[in-house]
Amino acid sequence: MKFLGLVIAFITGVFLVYAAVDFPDWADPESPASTHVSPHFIEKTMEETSVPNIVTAVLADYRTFDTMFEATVIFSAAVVCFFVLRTFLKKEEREERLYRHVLTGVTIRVKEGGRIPPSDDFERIDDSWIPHDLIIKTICRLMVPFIQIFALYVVAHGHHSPGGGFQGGVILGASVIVLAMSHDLRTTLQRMREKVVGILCAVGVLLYAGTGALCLLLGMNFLDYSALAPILGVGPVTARSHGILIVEIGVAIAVMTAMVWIYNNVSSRGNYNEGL
Amino acid sequence: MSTQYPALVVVVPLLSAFLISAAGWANKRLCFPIAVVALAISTYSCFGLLVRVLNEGVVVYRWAGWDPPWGIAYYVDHLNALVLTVVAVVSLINLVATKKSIDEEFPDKLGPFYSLYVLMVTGCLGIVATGDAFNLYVLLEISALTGYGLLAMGSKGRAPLSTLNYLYMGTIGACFYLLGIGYLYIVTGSLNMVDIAGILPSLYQSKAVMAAFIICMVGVWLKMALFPLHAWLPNAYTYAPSAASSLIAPLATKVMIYVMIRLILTVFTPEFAFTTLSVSNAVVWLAVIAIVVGAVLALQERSLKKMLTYVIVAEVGYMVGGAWLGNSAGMTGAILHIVNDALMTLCVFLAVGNIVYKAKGHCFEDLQGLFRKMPFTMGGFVIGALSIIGVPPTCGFFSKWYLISGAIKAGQYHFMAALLFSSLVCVVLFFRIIEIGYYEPFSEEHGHGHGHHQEPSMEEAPLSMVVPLLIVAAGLVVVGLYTGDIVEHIIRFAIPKGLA
Amino acid sequence: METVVSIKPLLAVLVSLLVTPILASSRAPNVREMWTFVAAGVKFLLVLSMLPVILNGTQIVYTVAEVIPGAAIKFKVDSFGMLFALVSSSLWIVTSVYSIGYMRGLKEHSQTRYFCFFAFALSATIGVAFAGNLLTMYLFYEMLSLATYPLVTHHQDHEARSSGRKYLLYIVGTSIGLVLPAMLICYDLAGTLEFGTQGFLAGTGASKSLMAVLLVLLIFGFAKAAIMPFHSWLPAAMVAPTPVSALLHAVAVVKVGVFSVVRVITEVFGTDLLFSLNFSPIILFFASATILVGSLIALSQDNLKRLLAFSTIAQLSYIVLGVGLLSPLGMTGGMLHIAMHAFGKITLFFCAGAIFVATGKKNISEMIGIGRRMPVTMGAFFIASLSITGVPPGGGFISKWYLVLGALQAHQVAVLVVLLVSSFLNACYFLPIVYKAFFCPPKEVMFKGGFQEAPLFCVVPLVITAVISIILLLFPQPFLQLATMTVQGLM
Amino acid sequence: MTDFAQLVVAKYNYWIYITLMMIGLYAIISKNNLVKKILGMNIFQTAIILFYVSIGAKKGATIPILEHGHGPAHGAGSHVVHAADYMNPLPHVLMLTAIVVGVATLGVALALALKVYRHYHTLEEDEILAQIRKK
Repeated sequence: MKFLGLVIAFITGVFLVYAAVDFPDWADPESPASTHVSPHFIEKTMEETSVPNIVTAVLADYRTFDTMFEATVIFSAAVVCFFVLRTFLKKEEREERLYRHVLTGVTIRVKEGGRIPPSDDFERIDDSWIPHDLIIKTICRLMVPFIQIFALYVVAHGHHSPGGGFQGGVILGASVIVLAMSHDLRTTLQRMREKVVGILCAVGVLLYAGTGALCLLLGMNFLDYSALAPILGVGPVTARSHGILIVEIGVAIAVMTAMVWIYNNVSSRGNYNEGL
Repeated sequence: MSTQYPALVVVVPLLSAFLISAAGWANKRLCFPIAVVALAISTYSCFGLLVRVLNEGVVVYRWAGWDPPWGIAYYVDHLNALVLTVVAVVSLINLVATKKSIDEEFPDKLGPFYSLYVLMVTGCLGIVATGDAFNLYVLLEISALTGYGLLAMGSKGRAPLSTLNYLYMGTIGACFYLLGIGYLYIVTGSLNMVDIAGILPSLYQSKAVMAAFIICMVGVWLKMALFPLHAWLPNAYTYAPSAASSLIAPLATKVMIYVMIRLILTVFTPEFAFTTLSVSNAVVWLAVIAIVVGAVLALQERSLKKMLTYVIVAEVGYMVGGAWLGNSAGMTGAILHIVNDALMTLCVFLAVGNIVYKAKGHCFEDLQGLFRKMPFTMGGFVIGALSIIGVPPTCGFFSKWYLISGAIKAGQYHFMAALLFSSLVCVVLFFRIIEIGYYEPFSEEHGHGHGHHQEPSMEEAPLSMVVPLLIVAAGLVVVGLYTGDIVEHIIRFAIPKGLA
Repeated sequence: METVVSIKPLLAVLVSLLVTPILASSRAPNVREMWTFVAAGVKFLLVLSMLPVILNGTQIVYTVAEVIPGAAIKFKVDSFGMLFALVSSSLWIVTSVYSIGYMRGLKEHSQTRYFCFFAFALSATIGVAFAGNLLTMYLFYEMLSLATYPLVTHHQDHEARSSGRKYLLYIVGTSIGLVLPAMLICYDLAGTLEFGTQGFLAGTGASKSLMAVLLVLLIFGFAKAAIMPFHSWLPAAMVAPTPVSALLHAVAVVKVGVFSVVRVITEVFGTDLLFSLNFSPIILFFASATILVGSLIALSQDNLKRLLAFSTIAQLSYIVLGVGLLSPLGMTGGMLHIAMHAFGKITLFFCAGAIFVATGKKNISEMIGIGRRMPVTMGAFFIASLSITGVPPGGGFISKWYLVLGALQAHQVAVLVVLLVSSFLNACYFLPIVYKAFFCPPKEVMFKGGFQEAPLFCVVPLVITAVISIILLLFPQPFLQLATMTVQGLM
Repeated sequence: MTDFAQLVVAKYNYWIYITLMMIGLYAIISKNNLVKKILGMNIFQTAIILFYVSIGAKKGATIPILEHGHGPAHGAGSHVVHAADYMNPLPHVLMLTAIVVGVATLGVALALALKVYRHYHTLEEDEILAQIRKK
């Protein structure tokens, strides 16, 4: 197999090198890629969409149809992870469980059919439980709000600087994952329930596709944001800019929740215990 | 509304996927109706679109209102419209037919299942409809990712493993396609298929274009499981849940064949593919080998489902070979076979689904006496089998007819021989199954003189599974009888005039 | 030639299909069998209603679907197709009666399935008879192969399984492996598959060697004609219940094969083309060899049904031989032999079945003296074997007479010899059976008990067919007229 | 010789991506460990992303964000924009999509690998195959 791999990789490489000779040089301003379609984007974006960040404009307006499916890809990845990994333990109540008394650090074992301790002072733990490091815990908790504010900035400022829904969404998701890693999965799940994650993920993409459908219902083509002009009370060009913002928000929600969802399932192998 | 048909075809299932996923958390019983309604609307739109294309010719839909090549546009012509309709119909029928088995297999994951199902269909529909090379890649990945999810939920252990292998291969295939598109982009500066086709003729001698073509083709062959790149397919389909395999087996490979034909016909033009590059003969030989190997490997299998997956490998050879014969009869055969093979694969896989549902297995031993127990299911299976063998008036015969007559016209007699060989092997394959199902496990003292023995009672699958199967089976014959119309009014227009 | 468009041929094909669901759903045997009769009767009447039109020299055509340009699914009723349809649809009625007697007499299992596929097989047979082009003929030919599989393997035991395999291997294997490519090459050459009295291959300008290959592929490809070496499915298929053997393997299936071969000779190639290419000897050689070898093997058989099977193989080649002579009288004789042999052979099979039902005997050596117990059956057997041998008062005399005349007309002395030798052989294997049955003292105890025939349902049909065999000698119309009309059209 | 050297230097981006891609392809085919294969797959994808992004480069151009676009005062079209001044935005857009696809694939692949591990308690392919054969 090793030899076969070498041969295939080598043949592919030689073939690609052979073809690459015909390519334009690196960063050649006269290359077809730089002269055929892209100049239109660079020169017309501002007047057609009033978004200075051309990448955002192309991403969320000219090629917004692609981007909608991009968001869908991440959504489907999250759903697949959930679908493949998640195990619903119906018999959980009948299994042995461990509880830890937070104040004293005493751990008790509840045997099959036993009752859960009534007090709030007990927290559920796994048998592989390791005490959390206080410093990491505290610092992470402190960082989370800042991370999230930055993420919102990235989402909102995507029109003018590098950023947008995907980037902002990933940062938002990271904030939650940081929490999950520094504490444990159960803590995060208490703040952001599985159901909420699942529904928000769908809602995020739905916001995107729904905007498109709204344009369609308003009589224009799917995702043609200029149809939103009468609703938003602005001109068609500005409406495009606003439309981009709406879908970016949708993307941000979807990406954040998808990241969290994937993390939840993969880190706990689908049984939603402590996680990593 | 009719101007929005191209949008509705894709968008309605897409939206419904999110709704289903959200609804799955609230009330699981909502998922199925939403999916059915969405796919029904999509199917209706496909038919509407087909009618429009028949009346008006190519339908262009500009997404977000931008003109191509800057925005993304759909160019729906006869070829797209036909395949779209087939994809939509197949997925709708399969959805209805497999409800019971889905309910049984994933009682607590209905939401994600239907969501993925509908997304998979959306991906396939999008691939077929789109006129943008990069958009095709994204949709390819959607249908692939959701497909992995659906396939992985079959038998424990084997299913995830073989799906993971499929994932490696599928990702490489998609990446190759992406790379090929990158090559095209670097020499043309465009991603729009029609635009690229307009620029390419002056570049036919470029090595980059040749490389782009070959890389795209290799990618697509990987995804359609053309021999020798087929290794992922049999296991992935065999160990999958029935509902998933009966959706993916008819659609995934066929959609990729559509992509190949689209690349040849629209993006690179047949002239380039068949004349400038002199690889047609080699590809036809490859197809011949694929057919023979698929057939022979199918003979070795002792599991019905796995046997059928090797038949798919052989069928891929049919279509690839037909398309690469380089004449209009072969191309007609390949396109017609996309339609027919999708339907007949659906038919046999639905039958297998019913058998698995009742007999709890798909090995040969599980099939004994099935004609008595499940006469309607087996009836449907037999019709599907006859179509795969190529017995008139089922549709499989007519596509084979065009393929063979294309082979004769092109002088590629080895392709004709391979087709006949695989037909004969299919006779053996399917009659072996039929024989096992026909003869009862108890064989002594049977026959005359014992007329009043207790006949085992019928244990047919539920009506909601049998009726769709029979509809598909009847559809095989109906499509067969309407072959003339399909070729005359649709496929003829899908083939460029230049093709002899 | 004048043509009329009418849906009747399609109806005639479909009428037995239409009762199939009723057969399948019905659990009451009487209702089921009533439907069989209704279907058989309606089918016969439909065929009969087209007879006057055909006798007027008109053709009936009906196109179902234009599936491939130049090769539609199309029905064409001409005199030759009519001849065959008339034979098979009329014999279905008789066989239905016989089936009831036989199947009930033996308390067979799965009778519903049996009647269902029987109807299905008849549909396909009529479809072949009325096929307007090679594609349609192929379609119904395949349909017949598949419909008869459950009938052949009715007993569902090991013997049935291996015979069924052999049956399918030969029949489906040849049709896909030989006929299909030949048909496609024809289509590629001519651009059409329409039957025409001149043959659609005439004027395509294909080389002689290609034509020879096509001829061989098509003649052997329709392996139901059982031309050697593609004959051994036929004895194997005798494991089927006797009514199946009777109708399907003496009338429908094998005659469909021969019919197809005749169509190939007359309307795919055309007599003129074959004559100019001088291909007649090829056909004559294979046919003669089959006749002689088949008859010789029949001589050595002890199992009555197997004997009849080999006799059938030989007799089928008479038809091919007659048409292969390419002389008007020979062709008339060959076509007429379809009808004459059908009535004779079905009687023989009925007799074999009746003997089996009444006594459980299958072998000739066990039938010594059986004439005392079953005189009616054996009487019919005698008449039918005379007909097959070609001796009056059997109707087979006429067709053999024409064949002999045709051989003389074509100056084929060798063929004449073959015909005479084989007639002698026919007599050799049939007459001893009759002689021993009536004139030798019975060895078996059960034959001494006096007159005891099979059930009435079994005996009446065989008497009817035997009587018809005699009547056909005196009044060979309309078969003779149809055959001569066909030949006139071709020449 | 100098021509050749020039060729090599002028198209260096392609050589890098091809090398990366060969590494990825080799890993995917040859590695025995399922997760290593996933890594190979990712390297493969990254190579292609690199290739695309390098297409977008343009000598003497800046990032594709219009300099004069900030603030509503300038409004649309107040400055003439020259295509030569900005890099090609399209490959970036495309690769944003491809990256997301890559991440999604990675997530699914890991989920599947986990599931395989849960069943076979190993990720070495030959050991898994041995287990399957044993049954």
